[in-house]
Amino acid sequence: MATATHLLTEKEATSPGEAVVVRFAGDSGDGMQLTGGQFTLSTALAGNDLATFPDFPAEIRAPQGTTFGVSAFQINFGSTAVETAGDEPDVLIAMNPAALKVNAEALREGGLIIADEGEFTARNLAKAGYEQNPLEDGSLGRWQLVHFNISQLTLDAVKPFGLGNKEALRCKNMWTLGLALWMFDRDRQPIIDWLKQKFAKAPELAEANIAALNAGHAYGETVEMGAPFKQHHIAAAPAEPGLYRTVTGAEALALGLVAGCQLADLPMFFGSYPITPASPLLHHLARLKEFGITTFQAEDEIAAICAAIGASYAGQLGITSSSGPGVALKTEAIGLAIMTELPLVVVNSQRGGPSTGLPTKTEQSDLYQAVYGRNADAPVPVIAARSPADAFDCAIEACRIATRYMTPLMLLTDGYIANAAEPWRVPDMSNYQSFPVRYFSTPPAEGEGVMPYARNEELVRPWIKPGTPGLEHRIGGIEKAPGTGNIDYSPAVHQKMTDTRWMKVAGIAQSIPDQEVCVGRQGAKLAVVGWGSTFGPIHQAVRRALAKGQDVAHVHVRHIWPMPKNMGALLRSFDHVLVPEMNMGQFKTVLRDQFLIDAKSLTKVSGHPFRIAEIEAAIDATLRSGT
Amino acid sequence: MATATHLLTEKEATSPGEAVVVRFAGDSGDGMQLTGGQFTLSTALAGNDLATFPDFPAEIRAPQGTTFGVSAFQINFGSTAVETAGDEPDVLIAMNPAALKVNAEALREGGLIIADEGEFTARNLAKAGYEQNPLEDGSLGRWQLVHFNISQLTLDAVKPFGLGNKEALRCKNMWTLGLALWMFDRDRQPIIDWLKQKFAKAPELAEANIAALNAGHAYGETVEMGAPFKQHHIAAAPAEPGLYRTVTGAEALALGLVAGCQLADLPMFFGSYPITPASPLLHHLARLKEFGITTFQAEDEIAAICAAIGASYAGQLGITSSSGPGVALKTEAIGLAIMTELPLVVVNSQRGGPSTGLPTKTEQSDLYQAVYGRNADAPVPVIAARSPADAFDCAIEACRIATRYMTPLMLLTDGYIANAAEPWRVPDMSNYQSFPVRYFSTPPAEGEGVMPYARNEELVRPWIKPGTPGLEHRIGGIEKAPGTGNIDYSPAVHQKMTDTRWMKVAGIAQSIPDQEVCVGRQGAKLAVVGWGSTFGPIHQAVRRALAKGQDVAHVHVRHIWPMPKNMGALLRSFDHVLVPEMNMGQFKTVLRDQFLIDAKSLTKVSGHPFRIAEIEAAIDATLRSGT
Amino acid sequence: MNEMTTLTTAKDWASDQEVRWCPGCGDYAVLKAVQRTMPDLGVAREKTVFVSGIGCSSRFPYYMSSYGFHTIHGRAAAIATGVKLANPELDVWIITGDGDALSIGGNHTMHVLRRNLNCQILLFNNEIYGLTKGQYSPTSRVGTRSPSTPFGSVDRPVTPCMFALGSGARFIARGIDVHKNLPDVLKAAHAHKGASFVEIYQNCVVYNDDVFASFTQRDVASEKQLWLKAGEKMLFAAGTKGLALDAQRLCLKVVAGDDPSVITHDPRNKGIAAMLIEMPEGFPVALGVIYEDPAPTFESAVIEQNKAAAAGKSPDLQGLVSKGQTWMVEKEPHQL
Amino acid sequence: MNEMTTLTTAKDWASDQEVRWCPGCGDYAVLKAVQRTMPDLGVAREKTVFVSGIGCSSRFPYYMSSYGFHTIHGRAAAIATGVKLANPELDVWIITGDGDALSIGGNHTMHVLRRNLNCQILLFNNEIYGLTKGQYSPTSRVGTRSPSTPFGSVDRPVTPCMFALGSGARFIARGIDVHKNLPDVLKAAHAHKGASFVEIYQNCVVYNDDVFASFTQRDVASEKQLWLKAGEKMLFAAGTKGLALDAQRLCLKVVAGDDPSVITHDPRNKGIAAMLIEMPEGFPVALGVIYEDPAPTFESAVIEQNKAAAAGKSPDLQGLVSKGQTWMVEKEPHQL
Ligand SMILES: Cc1ncc(C[n+]2csc(CCOP(=O)(O)OP(=O)(O)O)c2C)c(N)n1
Ligand SMILES: Cc1ncc(C[n+]2csc(CCOP(=O)(O)OP(=O)(O)O)c2C)c(N)n1
Ligand code: SF4
Ligand code: SF4
Ligand SMILES: [Mg+2]
Ligand SMILES: [Mg+2]
Repeated sequence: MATATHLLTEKEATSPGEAVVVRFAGDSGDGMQLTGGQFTLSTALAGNDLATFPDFPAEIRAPQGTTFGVSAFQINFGSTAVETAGDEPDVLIAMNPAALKVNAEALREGGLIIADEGEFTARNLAKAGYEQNPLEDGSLGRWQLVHFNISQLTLDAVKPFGLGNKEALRCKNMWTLGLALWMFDRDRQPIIDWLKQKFAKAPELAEANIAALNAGHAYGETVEMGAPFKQHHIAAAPAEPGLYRTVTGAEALALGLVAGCQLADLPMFFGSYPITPASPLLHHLARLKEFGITTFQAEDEIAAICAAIGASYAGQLGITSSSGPGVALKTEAIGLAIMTELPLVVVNSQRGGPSTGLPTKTEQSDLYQAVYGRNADAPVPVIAARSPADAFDCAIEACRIATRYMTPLMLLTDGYIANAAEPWRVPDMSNYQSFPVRYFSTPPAEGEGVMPYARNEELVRPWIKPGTPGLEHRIGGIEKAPGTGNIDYSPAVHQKMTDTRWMKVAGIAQSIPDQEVCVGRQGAKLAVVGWGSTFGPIHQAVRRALAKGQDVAHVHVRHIWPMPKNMGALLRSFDHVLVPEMNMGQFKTVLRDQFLIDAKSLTKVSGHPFRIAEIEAAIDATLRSGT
Repeated sequence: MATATHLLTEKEATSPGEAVVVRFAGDSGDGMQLTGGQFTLSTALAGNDLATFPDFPAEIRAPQGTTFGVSAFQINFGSTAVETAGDEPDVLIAMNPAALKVNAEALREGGLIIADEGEFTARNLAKAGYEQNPLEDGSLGRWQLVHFNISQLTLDAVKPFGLGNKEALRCKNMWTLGLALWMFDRDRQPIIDWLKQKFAKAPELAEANIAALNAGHAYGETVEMGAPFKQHHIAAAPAEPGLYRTVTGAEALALGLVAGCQLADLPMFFGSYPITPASPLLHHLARLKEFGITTFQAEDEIAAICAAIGASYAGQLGITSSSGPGVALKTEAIGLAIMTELPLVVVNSQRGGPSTGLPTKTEQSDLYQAVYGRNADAPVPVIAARSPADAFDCAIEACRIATRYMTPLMLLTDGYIANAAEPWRVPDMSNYQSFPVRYFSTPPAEGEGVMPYARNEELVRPWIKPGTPGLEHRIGGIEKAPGTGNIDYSPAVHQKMTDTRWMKVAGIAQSIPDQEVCVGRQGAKLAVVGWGSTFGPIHQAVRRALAKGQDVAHVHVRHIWPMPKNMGALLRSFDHVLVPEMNMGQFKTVLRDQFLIDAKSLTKVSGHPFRIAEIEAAIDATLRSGT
Repeated sequence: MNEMTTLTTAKDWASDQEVRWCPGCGDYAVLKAVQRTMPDLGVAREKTVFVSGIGCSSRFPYYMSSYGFHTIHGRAAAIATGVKLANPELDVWIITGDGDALSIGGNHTMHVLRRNLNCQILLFNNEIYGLTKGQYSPTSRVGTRSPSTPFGSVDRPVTPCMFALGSGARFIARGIDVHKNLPDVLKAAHAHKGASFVEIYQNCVVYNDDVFASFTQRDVASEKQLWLKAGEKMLFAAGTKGLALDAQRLCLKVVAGDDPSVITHDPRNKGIAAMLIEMPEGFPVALGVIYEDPAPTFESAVIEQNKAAAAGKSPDLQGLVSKGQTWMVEKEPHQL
Repeated sequence: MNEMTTLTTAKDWASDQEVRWCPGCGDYAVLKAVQRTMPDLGVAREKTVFVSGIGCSSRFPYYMSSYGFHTIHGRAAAIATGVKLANPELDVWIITGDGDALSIGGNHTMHVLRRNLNCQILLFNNEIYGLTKGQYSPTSRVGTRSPSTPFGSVDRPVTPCMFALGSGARFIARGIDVHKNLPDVLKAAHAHKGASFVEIYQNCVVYNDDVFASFTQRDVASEKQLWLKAGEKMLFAAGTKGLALDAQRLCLKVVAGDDPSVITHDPRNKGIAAMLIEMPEGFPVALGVIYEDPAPTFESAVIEQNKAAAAGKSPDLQGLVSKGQTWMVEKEPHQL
């Protein structure tokens, strides 16, 4: 089960269950994300483990029929733990020629293609760049192919409801979903319930969509198709007992931040400026005002972080969120939060870059920015979520560190995590330890001054809220004297304050758990060390390697800065260290600098997650060369 | 001679000549920087080598008599090569109690204090925090002390010119300068000429100042003082024959950028927003319009870099300049320049941080920002100047790389270099190889498209100026296809473009010289590896170590990214590598990551340059522990 | 400015790139209007540069066959400033949205206007962030429900033309994406030497459909649109209504079209422009050129000063590096 | 807002920090005026926060004994927005300069004004960058010689109050550092609920001495200063002159003080405010409260919405994480 807390043992890893990868692909107007989302829900309800990968175009609504307008949704589900959305689809459902064109190559050899032949018109074929109809010219010989006129079948199914042609055709995705539900032996009722609720105000639309869904399902059941087209039943995956739901990373992050603030007993101030793929976090939080949350859509990223700093100064927990280009704009203000030692959580939902880059594609390339990307000696803690569900715990951890250490903090996630969904065992919140914040409010004794830069044993200064009588004081971005916080440029003071800021952040290592090995043994020949959303493919690849008898371990790092205390010793225990990253080798730099180990990079910068096979191959190559 | 090209041999290093360190200190209204500047000029004209360190308060005009309002100017000059402003002054000229208070501790034991007793009033003593008059209570016993009433002597000297009391007292600094000129046997004429020119519109002020200067000089000559107070003559330092002048780093940088643009045969567009200590570069360039320079004071740092990018797009060489907090604001736009592959020079005059920090103090702490400080995989070349004069050559190199490789580039200098002055052998510009830019202007053949992202053998794309007929095209910050530059998000394209951007910048190593050893031998026991303005103290410390017979070498790196091709082999030839930096160990990270060598940090973050003795001590300690 | 006119057709101005806006988006209409207007301006494609920020509207340059620069969010005005200063021969158009120009880019918008850079600024105002999927923008009306304001926005919007006026703009006009007058507005903007600020009401069919319907819909257009013409009376509703000054309350009032107190449009009157831009409920929307009062352009002033300051001086690099107080070292260096 | 009044003296408002401006700087006078005004406002030190950017003027908070936040260049308005939203009980003052508020910070200035955050914004306009040693600023007049413009600046300045008006400000006033009326202006700003924009002409003795002398010098003050009062006639020059509306040219004109056409100051008239702010040569400078037209404040609207949206819901964390379509896994996991 792809949750943060559940890690597979080696035994489990070696007993593969059954799993299937299905990709729905169509025009951006075809509703593929919706179809995928509902199929995901039905999969979850069937008790399978799963992981998804939505892949949509940058354009809001690209012109119909074009290859750049293709929207796809991939799901991997099975009777055993599933950690990635799957390397190669087993089944591709292509709603038009462009969708086929863009996605066929990814399909595994012998996989099944289901195509809507009604859309394979001359015009659409030309738009997709086909000279002949691939459904007819034998060019898809590597795969199994079934096609029927889904468009027409849908029109027939919804005819009773008197919709216009355009509206009627919009039901195609439900017809397709119905077929998919039949293929995997699923219950239609939850989807029907959902359709009724969604179209509560337009019952004829609800009815039409339900009719299409049922028609697709019936088609599978009644029409006699060739061998490839048969019903599969994937058994439920083993899972800890409990209440489950699906979450996307953006949802889990939102919930985690809410939980973090509740555990800190603080109102949340969330300042943000929309940017793909960070915006959903703002959207989720904007609906949760009953949790003492103020959301503020600022005029830009700078104002967003500045308002959050202002709110932290005034006693709330300031949080700001963006993606790489927006975080770049925030770096000057992060410096202010470092100097004034105010709590602040900066969430970065990474995307492809540089510059505007590839807004809807995923990447892990803002690690340099997070760890090193500021002027001056400006340390901030950095933590990274490795999966949608893990984002929940990381968000809580972010709130804990920011408030306990009075420091800005970077929380890294990425476009893949933000959009992907996975089943999540609903946590029992009473198991979480709270970390309530105490403001400092004791006025100084007669004749003594206010000491906003006094420090506790963890070198943390007090949080004094304006409004507190007798503790009036002034802070700012200029270097300041210990204790009083008065402006002070003298050499010894600057040295001391720089050292203190450094040590305070380094000291966070004292309150974080030791680094664990996810799977494999400490001291193995090879450690595959990852961070963030590479968790799934690394984990699967290492499990396969272990199954092949290779001496490999998987280490996945949540605390990027400072790292756990045992990190150096742990990494030195391995003969080789391989660091797969969706960037040109950024975490590798940190590891080599900190531990002087010969960490080797495996890089991928294509906007797509690693495939398991890519990491397997790198493991093989490393072990071959290293022995 | 502290020029970029002249490096001392070991022999020279072992035969110390005579050198003196003098510090002028007074109220910010006392004109100490002016006094220092003129004394520097006179020192240069006397043929001594020299280095200076102006140290002034952050306030424009701090209240009189306060310690935080003290302004100081230190100069080290001698008959042999001088590389630093000196660890400990031999002579301190203190114009008031606050100046004495702040500066006395730095004086070497047995050094000479000259104080203006006229300013040691009860009020001023109190402001400086003295309970008793230190000129009288014996507390300065560690040093030699002479004091006389400079204020009164000045008033007497300028009486004939009928100035008000306040204006008359303003001549104190010239009286003091006269005395200093006498002490070191200097010609007064150049200063007299300068005063006449400066006060051309107010001849009575010129006359009064000259009278004060002469009076100070005469005072030294006629008054019988105690032993410590005698005339010194420092012989001229050996120097390559040629024409010399003094330059500050800001001046040399301005001249170098002008030269770079001339050598590239390009008009310069300089966009900047004022910030300490970067502003002087804008001020210098604003006066040089005859060199085809447009200076643009933008509304902020973002607009400054954006306008520079726009100008580069339109065919000029865009340059922008700031300090750390301002460069932070530019990072998003640097990403755009990386994506659009336009030439751009970003100058960072580093200052103390984080945040507003210590605007007038020096630091080297923006190296992380320069090398790593951007979102995404965003490589840019980084070079660093090591002295005021070296800034000239670095600026030319910056223009060469930016235009030849069509890339943004970071040029690092710091507050120390920007303000410090040193003698500079005026270069013969005919010795510099030009690198004229050729825009691409050949329209595509019939039926073929424009190829703004075609590449030459160095992977560089053509520079096509808008205005060129037949080559109309569109560029932007989104990922794009090779060749055409059309928007393209596909996985293979993003991987390829990321690799290409990376390799293009890495390839710059092919056109830069191999890393040299400044002094000492390759393969020595210890290499002290520096970059930027630590050059002086490292160089002197290593020379002293060599004189002591220690097996040490000094390596000073101009090309921070990419580094010279031989860098890895060179560094691995040493048993130990010590990296002194005015930060918490930033260049050390780069070296460890790139070469996996156990480089050790020597850090100093106090707003002041290293003292030679600090580095000597670290050399001793490393050699002791390492053997 | 190159004064030679060049002969082109609308088709010459279309690039080979597929247009990627949502079907029915107002941006298509603006694109067509611009492509149709360019031939009338007599400018050459190679001397024309479209500079944009980020947003749906900012995709515009890709669809023009001139030079184009799709920059970063909010910074088009700053980049355009560099382009124009570096080469004043270029005809520079800034394409931007309500988010791009007034949210993140508000400061650069103000400064390009006060400096009076000679360029055309087309602000596509759809009162929404289109590209990022429909969050409210600084021009969205109070109460706008959007993904980031599920309970309705509470902040009071800025009025783009009023902001331009306050920023010192010397040319302020309004148009409507699908209105036939748009080319005339564009021509007037191009004819004006200086920063020409044009707000275009643009319909976002996906996230803010029909937000301007109250004055763009065919049946209310005549009653709700006041097309201003310099030197002509301020009439609307097919001439049956006009604007006059209420001498008592010192503000505008609606009177009958034939009332002699109907005032004449003087585009140089800034006070009246302020009143026209923000007319209250019950008044029509002022369209066309609302304010125009030319002043020297920024780039001409910069270039003039560059020339004057350089006059009589030669770019003598050797002379420059040799400046200041210098001295000769004659003797040989020590033999080392 | 806490409506209880607190008794303090001017001295109570001075901090223990040494004031570090140049001798003779206008900032001293403003500091004194503020310290003298605070007791009259009946506010408590602990509920008062001064938020500033960077610049000479932005050092201000260190000298007040209230809470203070000396932030970064240009961002005071954004930070103050967070402070006020987080705790609307606080009385928030923004201290800024012409560079801080109108150069780097122009965008935040616009947005804090349009949003109408309840705060006082004191913009110290000395038409120069003091702290960085005298470069020209966006309010410097054309031709200003400064280190960055040795041949004189060429860009046309922005008029702060006009910018505020264009940005949607609901309170706009002007004062002079050393003028006795400054406390009254400050009091009016404080009394206004919403963003109160106050431009203070402040003399920088070092880099821009006497730049406002043409209307601040004693001998011309009466002739050149028009102190506006709501409901009173617009008179100046000791009542001998007044302003009237030129019905022909539709703009202001100077008439004799006893001319019946002299108009009465209605601070809610935005069109007239635009005219008053930018009066041409030969007119006096409008001072005091130029424009005031209250509207709901940003923080009150936010808090109201937060409350309304939360009404009837409880912050049930366990309930929240358990939302959506859920399912139970009952069986034991595989024995592994
Ligand atoms: C620095 C940065 N911040 C945020 C974004 C995300 N973003 C892109 S366009 C946009 C707003 C677009 O709105 P508008 O300018 O009105 O253009 P429209 O799409 O409505 O035409 C935003 C927030 C970005 N690309 N870069
Ligand atoms: C990001 C950043 N850019 C630039 C600066 C340098 N800087 C500090 S204050 C200032 C301008 C000050 O002018 P103004 O706001 O008018 O204040 P004054 O000093 O005149 O009161 C500048 C450019 C800075 N501190 N931070
Ligand atoms: S989202 Fe709106 S503005 Fe953007 S292309 Fe679609 S309709 Fe046009
Ligand atoms: S520089 Fe000007 S504004 Fe700054 S403190 Fe001095 S006089 Fe005042
Ligand atoms: Mg918009
Ligand atoms: Mg100022």
